Amino acid sequence: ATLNAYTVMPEKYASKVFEQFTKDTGIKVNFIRFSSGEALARLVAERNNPQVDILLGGPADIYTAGQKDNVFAVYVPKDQKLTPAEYRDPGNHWTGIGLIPLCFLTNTDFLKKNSLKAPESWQDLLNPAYKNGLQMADARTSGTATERIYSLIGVYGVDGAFDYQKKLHKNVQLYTKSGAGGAMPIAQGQASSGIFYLVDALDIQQQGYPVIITYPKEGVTFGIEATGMIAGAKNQEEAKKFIDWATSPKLGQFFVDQKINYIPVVKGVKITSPALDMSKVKLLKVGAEHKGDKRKAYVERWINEVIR
Amino acid sequence: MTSSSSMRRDPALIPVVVTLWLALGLFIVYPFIKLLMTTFIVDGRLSLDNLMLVFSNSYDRLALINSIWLAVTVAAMGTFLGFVFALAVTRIHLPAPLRWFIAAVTILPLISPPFTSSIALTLSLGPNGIILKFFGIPDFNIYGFWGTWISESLTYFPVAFLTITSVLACIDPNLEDAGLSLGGSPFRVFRTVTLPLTMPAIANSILLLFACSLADFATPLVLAGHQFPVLPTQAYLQITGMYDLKGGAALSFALLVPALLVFVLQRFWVSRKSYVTVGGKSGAQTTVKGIGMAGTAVVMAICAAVIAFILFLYALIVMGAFTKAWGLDNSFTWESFAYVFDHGRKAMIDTLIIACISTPIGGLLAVTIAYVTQRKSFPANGLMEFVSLLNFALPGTVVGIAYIIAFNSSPIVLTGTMSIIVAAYVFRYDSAGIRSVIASLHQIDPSLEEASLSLGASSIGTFKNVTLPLVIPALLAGMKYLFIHSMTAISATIFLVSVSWSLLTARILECMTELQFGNACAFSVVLILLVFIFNGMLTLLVRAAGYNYRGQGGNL
Amino acid sequence: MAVDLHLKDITKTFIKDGVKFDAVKRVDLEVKGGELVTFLGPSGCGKTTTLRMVAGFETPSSGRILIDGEDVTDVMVNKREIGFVFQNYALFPHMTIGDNVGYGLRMRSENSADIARKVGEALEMVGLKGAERRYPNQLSGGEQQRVALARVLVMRPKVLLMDEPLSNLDAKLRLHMRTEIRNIQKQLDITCLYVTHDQKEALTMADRIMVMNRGKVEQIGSPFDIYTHPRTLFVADFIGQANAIAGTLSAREGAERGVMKIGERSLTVKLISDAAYAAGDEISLILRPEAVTLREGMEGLLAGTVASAVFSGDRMEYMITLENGAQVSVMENYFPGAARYDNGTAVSLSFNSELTVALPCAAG
Amino acid sequence: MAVDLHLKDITKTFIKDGVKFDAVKRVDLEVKGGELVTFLGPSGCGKTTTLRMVAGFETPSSGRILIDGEDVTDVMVNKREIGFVFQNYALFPHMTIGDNVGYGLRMRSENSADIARKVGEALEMVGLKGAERRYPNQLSGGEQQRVALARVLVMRPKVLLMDEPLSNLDAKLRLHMRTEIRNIQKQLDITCLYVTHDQKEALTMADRIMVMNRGKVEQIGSPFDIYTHPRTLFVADFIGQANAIAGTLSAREGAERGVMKIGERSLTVKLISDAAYAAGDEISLILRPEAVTLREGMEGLLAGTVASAVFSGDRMEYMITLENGAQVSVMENYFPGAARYDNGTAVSLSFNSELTVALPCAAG
Ligand SMILES: Nc1ncnc2c1ncn2[C@@H]1O[C@H](COP(=O)(O)OP(=O)(O)OP(=O)(O)O)[C@@H](O)[C@H]1O
Ligand SMILES: Nc1ncnc2c1ncn2[C@@H]1O[C@H](COP(=O)(O)OP(=O)(O)OP(=O)(O)O)[C@@H](O)[C@H]1O
Ligand SMILES: [Mg+2]
Ligand SMILES: [Mg+2]
Repeated sequence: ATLNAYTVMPEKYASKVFEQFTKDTGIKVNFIRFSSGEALARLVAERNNPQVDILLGGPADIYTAGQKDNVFAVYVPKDQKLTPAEYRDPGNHWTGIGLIPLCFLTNTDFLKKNSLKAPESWQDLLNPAYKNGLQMADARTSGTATERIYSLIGVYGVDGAFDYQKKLHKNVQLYTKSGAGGAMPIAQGQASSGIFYLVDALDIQQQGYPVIITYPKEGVTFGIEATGMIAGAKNQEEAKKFIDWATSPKLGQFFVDQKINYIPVVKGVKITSPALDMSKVKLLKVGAEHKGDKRKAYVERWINEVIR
Repeated sequence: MTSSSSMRRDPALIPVVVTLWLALGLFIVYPFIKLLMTTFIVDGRLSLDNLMLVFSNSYDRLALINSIWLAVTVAAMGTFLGFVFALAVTRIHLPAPLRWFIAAVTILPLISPPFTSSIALTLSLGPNGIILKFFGIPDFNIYGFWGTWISESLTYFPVAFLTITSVLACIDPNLEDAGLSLGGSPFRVFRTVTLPLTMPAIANSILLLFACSLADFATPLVLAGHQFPVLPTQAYLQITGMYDLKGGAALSFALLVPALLVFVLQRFWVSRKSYVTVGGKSGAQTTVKGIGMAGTAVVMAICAAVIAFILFLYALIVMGAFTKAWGLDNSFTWESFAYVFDHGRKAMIDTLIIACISTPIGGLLAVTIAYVTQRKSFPANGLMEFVSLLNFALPGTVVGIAYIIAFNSSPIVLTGTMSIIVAAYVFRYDSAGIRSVIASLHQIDPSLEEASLSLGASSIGTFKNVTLPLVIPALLAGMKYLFIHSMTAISATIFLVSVSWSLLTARILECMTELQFGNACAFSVVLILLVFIFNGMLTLLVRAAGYNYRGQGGNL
Repeated sequence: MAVDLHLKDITKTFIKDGVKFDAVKRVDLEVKGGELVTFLGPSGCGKTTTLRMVAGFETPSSGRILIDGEDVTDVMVNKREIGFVFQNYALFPHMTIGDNVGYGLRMRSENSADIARKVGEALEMVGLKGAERRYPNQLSGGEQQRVALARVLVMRPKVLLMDEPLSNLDAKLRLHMRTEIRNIQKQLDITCLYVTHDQKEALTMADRIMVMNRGKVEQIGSPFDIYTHPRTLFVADFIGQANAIAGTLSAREGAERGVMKIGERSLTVKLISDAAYAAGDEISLILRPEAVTLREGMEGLLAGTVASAVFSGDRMEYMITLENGAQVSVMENYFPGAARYDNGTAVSLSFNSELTVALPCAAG
Repeated sequence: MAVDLHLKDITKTFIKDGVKFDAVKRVDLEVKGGELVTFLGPSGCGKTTTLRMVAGFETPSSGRILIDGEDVTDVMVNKREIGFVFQNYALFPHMTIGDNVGYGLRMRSENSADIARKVGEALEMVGLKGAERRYPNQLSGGEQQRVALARVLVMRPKVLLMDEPLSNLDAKLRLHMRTEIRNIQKQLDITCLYVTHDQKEALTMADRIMVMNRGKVEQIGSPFDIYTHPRTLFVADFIGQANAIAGTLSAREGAERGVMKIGERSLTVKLISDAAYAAGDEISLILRPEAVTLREGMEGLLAGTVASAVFSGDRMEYMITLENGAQVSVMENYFPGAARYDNGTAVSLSFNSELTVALPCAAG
């Protein structure tokens, strides 16, 4: 039995996850990795004759967006109750498997040179020292960027969020296509700081570059990594088995064991890594009404008000 | 064969033309129409709302203007550089190894796996860039028009180089001798004889580069920043960021208007004159007299500067491949290559298989389309020429999406197979081959084909024995281009790769997004080596098949 | 075996300087099997174009072409079994001489030993033995032309179309090639159209000559006919030199003979039978310089004085002013001991009036 | 104004079929200002190559080229002020005829009104008035050749190098162009090298003729000299037809005269002064067919019987078998009333032995 999958998780994580799944169930997995937007575009285009059975990873909002085109199937995983309701689709199109908060990633050499402290507030990034030094994701391509907007809305309200971004824009050197795109330039010292998902920031930090991860005291939101089954999947049984497996504590525990930097949402998994310890971080929850439908409007507002 | 009697005279060609139209119809027109329908038919009715919506937005209008401006400037600069390099290898006396070296270096930017070269470029010209530091230039903002322009010109000039070289090499130097004997200085002879005779190649190279740049979204994505939006990037963002396939497709269709315009202009421009320089009465074998001291100096200076820059960029990539963590721990390591050979073997083999299948098919297709449209008078030849260019002028993403929409449901299901990837490559990247063969055909005296016919060869025999060997340099250029792109292109195929086929560039992109710079570089280095090896083999293969003609003039 | 050829009223229209223009105008020609017809005419008169239509490179704007009675107007070139020697050679620059010459044989799938042998023979015939491995641009102009010739002759085609095949060869070689061509052509009974600018070539090789002018046929006939009985002043003048001496027809004597008055003198002249002459018409006597013999004195058919005398190797070229003031050029073989006439000498002109003709003046 | 030209021992070596080969071998030629020298020689003998070296398209493998005493061997083509008419025309395909012809004038930056006028005149001269706007590929072969000619003549260069400039023109036009070229050349005192295959052209146009063979100079001299006193059998035979009648030198009479024995007959013959002859040597008497007069009977210098007699328009061509069995071809002007000799007739041959020469046999 085989399972075909698209994944939005980094290849190195996805391959481990699927390997483990095969070990556990004997089901072989073929998969390809995409960025979230590409994955959805492809799923939509393939709607009439789906080529894969499940999607693993990617922020919950692409699942929401895909519902419009009936891309995802309804399935209630066996252990659904172990996942808090706020981390799964009420319509059962998707289920969350991990959380990733936003954070600031800053080059420590830059900080030393400018005798600055690592930013600890959103306002710190408005410091003229950062002028032409920030790299962060473009709201049109990247889930990271929309998450940034949600965080800011959570902190400053909708109008306040855009006012803030207009100011922030003055310090921005480049909006990158992918969420992690700015991380390497910051590591290399081409840029000074930026706003990233924790996974990406940790990645670069763990490679040993002179960077520091900090959180704004006003708080940040987090993305929900999800998984879901594709409508019309050819391998229904295998797909269901995968969703069951992925939403059970098995995957959560696997994240922890393998140092995969998602914060598991499934109940009964204990987080050991200090980097993922969110106890000192103020996490904000954004109402579902802001995600989904509003997203498009925010992005357009961002285009029209911020980057112009 | 100027008369319209080809069809009556030469029924043997009808199946060829029918096959061509079937192929073009299936792999270009059909997906195109499918996509058009998806885009513009809303609830079963034709609606231009998508397009209107897009163009009511001044940001997108700006993007259209930027796109055209970028395409024009890139076409101009790229063609200029290509021409200068072509001059260096065909019109200046250089020792053979040096000529090979120049030709080899020009291949590099073509190979440039997506993103790696842009990264190298930002490392050198970006904020805190190495070159900027070296020259002490403070505040150069690479993000925007300049960065995109530099990068695209650099990436695409090899296309111009390939096209122009094959034509330049076939210009009979006796004509330049004639110009000199009439008192023209080497430079004026160059300007009034050599340059105008290269016009078919220049026009086609401009067309190619214009379309290339018009459709390219990857470079602007990395380098254009937000001040300089261009349409293909907007379309890409619309599709992948806003999850709005229709809007994105609608934006892309707008790109076809300028492309068509340039196509028509180019045809008109070239059609007015004759450029026949490969005739049946050979002038004496003569040496090229060069382009004068000043001209030579300028050409060599430009070549040296560009080559130095290219080598510098690629040296960064090579260094990246051998360092532990770029910029942090610069110690030497084989780790990245170990990773590449561990995890990338399948990708390498798959990519090679696909490229090796695409290249001959594309070569055959290119030369047949060019021949039929230029030499035979069948109805709708001009249309065929334009249709063959269509996929090239559309952003890869859009072509990819059109392919899934068209080939993922009956009657024709190809998704998940290798054939869809091959088709995407062939019908998209063959344009370079088609255009350069067309340019080359302008040079060949039709009386050579007549002679072959009169000696009893069929049209097909004539094509095979006379036309083909004479356009081999151009065809080889086209096939190299196709091969390289089959190894490196990603935009269209990102939508077509299936679980069973994994591609090298997809792996490079992954490494980039996963911030494994060293691995990405190592992959790139391997890719470059593979391309060089296979390019060399392609050339040898063609030579071994007895195709040795390399023009009457020039050195190449 | 020999095929015959029929050009039925063919016309070819080009656009020249923005206006339509007939490069070939209603040319009608029947060629019998095994016949060799040369096309003669001034540069640009449509010879090549006619030949190209016969070969099938060009489709006639109107008219038909029949080979052995079969309409081939829409038949592909390669189905016509013709051999074509191009005015511009059309050698394949990418092939060696050997491959060029063997091309047609290869297309016929002959076996390679045969091909090599035939190619060798053909090259030997054109004096290029051993040049198989060279490329066209390593040959001199004349050598290239010979390769073009060999390439076609080696094929032994049924119809041979040659467009100035010997123009770049020296006289000796030309003579040799002419004989070779004629031999092969006769031996194999090949029907042949042959364009040349060399009148001597046309006269000595042809069974018939077609003289063209501005796309139209002026006259078709045997060399002797064309030479001695040109039907128009154009033909008379084009084939060799001709003096046209103006006079009036004072009386007709049957269909082919009349009395012509030139100045004070009357002489009997030959007329062309199917042209309209009336007594009193202005007519021109066509007199070839080499058909005239000079004598001292006034006893000949015409008389005058020597206006100039030039020695040109083997002949003397005289210009004679006739009594009525007309200028007549006369050429005499010169050999030591032959009479020479100096300027001012009064001389008489004699010629065989059977071998000249008088044309109506309008025919020019 | 007129410049002189000196080819100093020039040689050009090509690699031909893998071996070195001298296409031009130690050619040494001095051309006086305003002189017209024609190059005559069989196809492939190195005429074009020599011309190309003078033009500067090719660098001699050894030797020097001097224009007006100045060594130009390493001077660029465009600095030599030469005009070159290419054997293959080398018209610019992308330019109209007008632009082709005006090219050189534009390079000289003449003003455009002048250029237009001169181009118009030049085209008119070559009979292509009004063809300015057409492209080379819309012209017939001969028309293209005329454009190539006009393009160079319009420049009035100091040195004119022409490589078979008239080969594709009809006789009438060729004659006309020949005169035009000669006029311009004389009028402007242009130094000119002229390659032709037409012996008549060579003889009538040239001040001097250079006969080449296999890359080497065979003889340089005035047309009369070359014609009447060829120094080698090759030259004798190449310029027109020649009979070489073998015999022995029985005695020398001074530097330039000797007694030759042919069969039973002895006759006084002219010898070339600077060649080594010794009594008893085998020598050949060079006799041109048209230099011989036939008489009935045996009284002439030589005698024989008519082996064949062919009428060819204006002349009779006889083949005579001499008493010693040698074959001699003889041509006589034919005019009505002239004597004709039938096969088998015994005839005697007379000729002016001052106008023939006897060569040592080795000279062939
Ligand atoms: N590039 C070359 N390589 C080798 N041999 C060559 C080359 N060019 C010319 N030759 C040879 O050199 C000789 C002289 O050539 P050239 O063109 O000077 O002859 P030519 O006297 O002009 O003859 P023609 O009257 O036929 O034009 C020829 O035998 C030719 O084959
Ligand atoms: N493609 C064309 N377009 C316009 N006119 C043309 C074209 N081809 C030929 N002509 C004209 O048609 C006429 C006949 O050309 P053709 O080549 O038949 O002449 P030709 O008799 O072979 O002359 P030549 O002896 O000079 O080769 C010429 O006046 C020429 O200019
Ligand atoms: Mg012609
Ligand atoms: Mg020559």
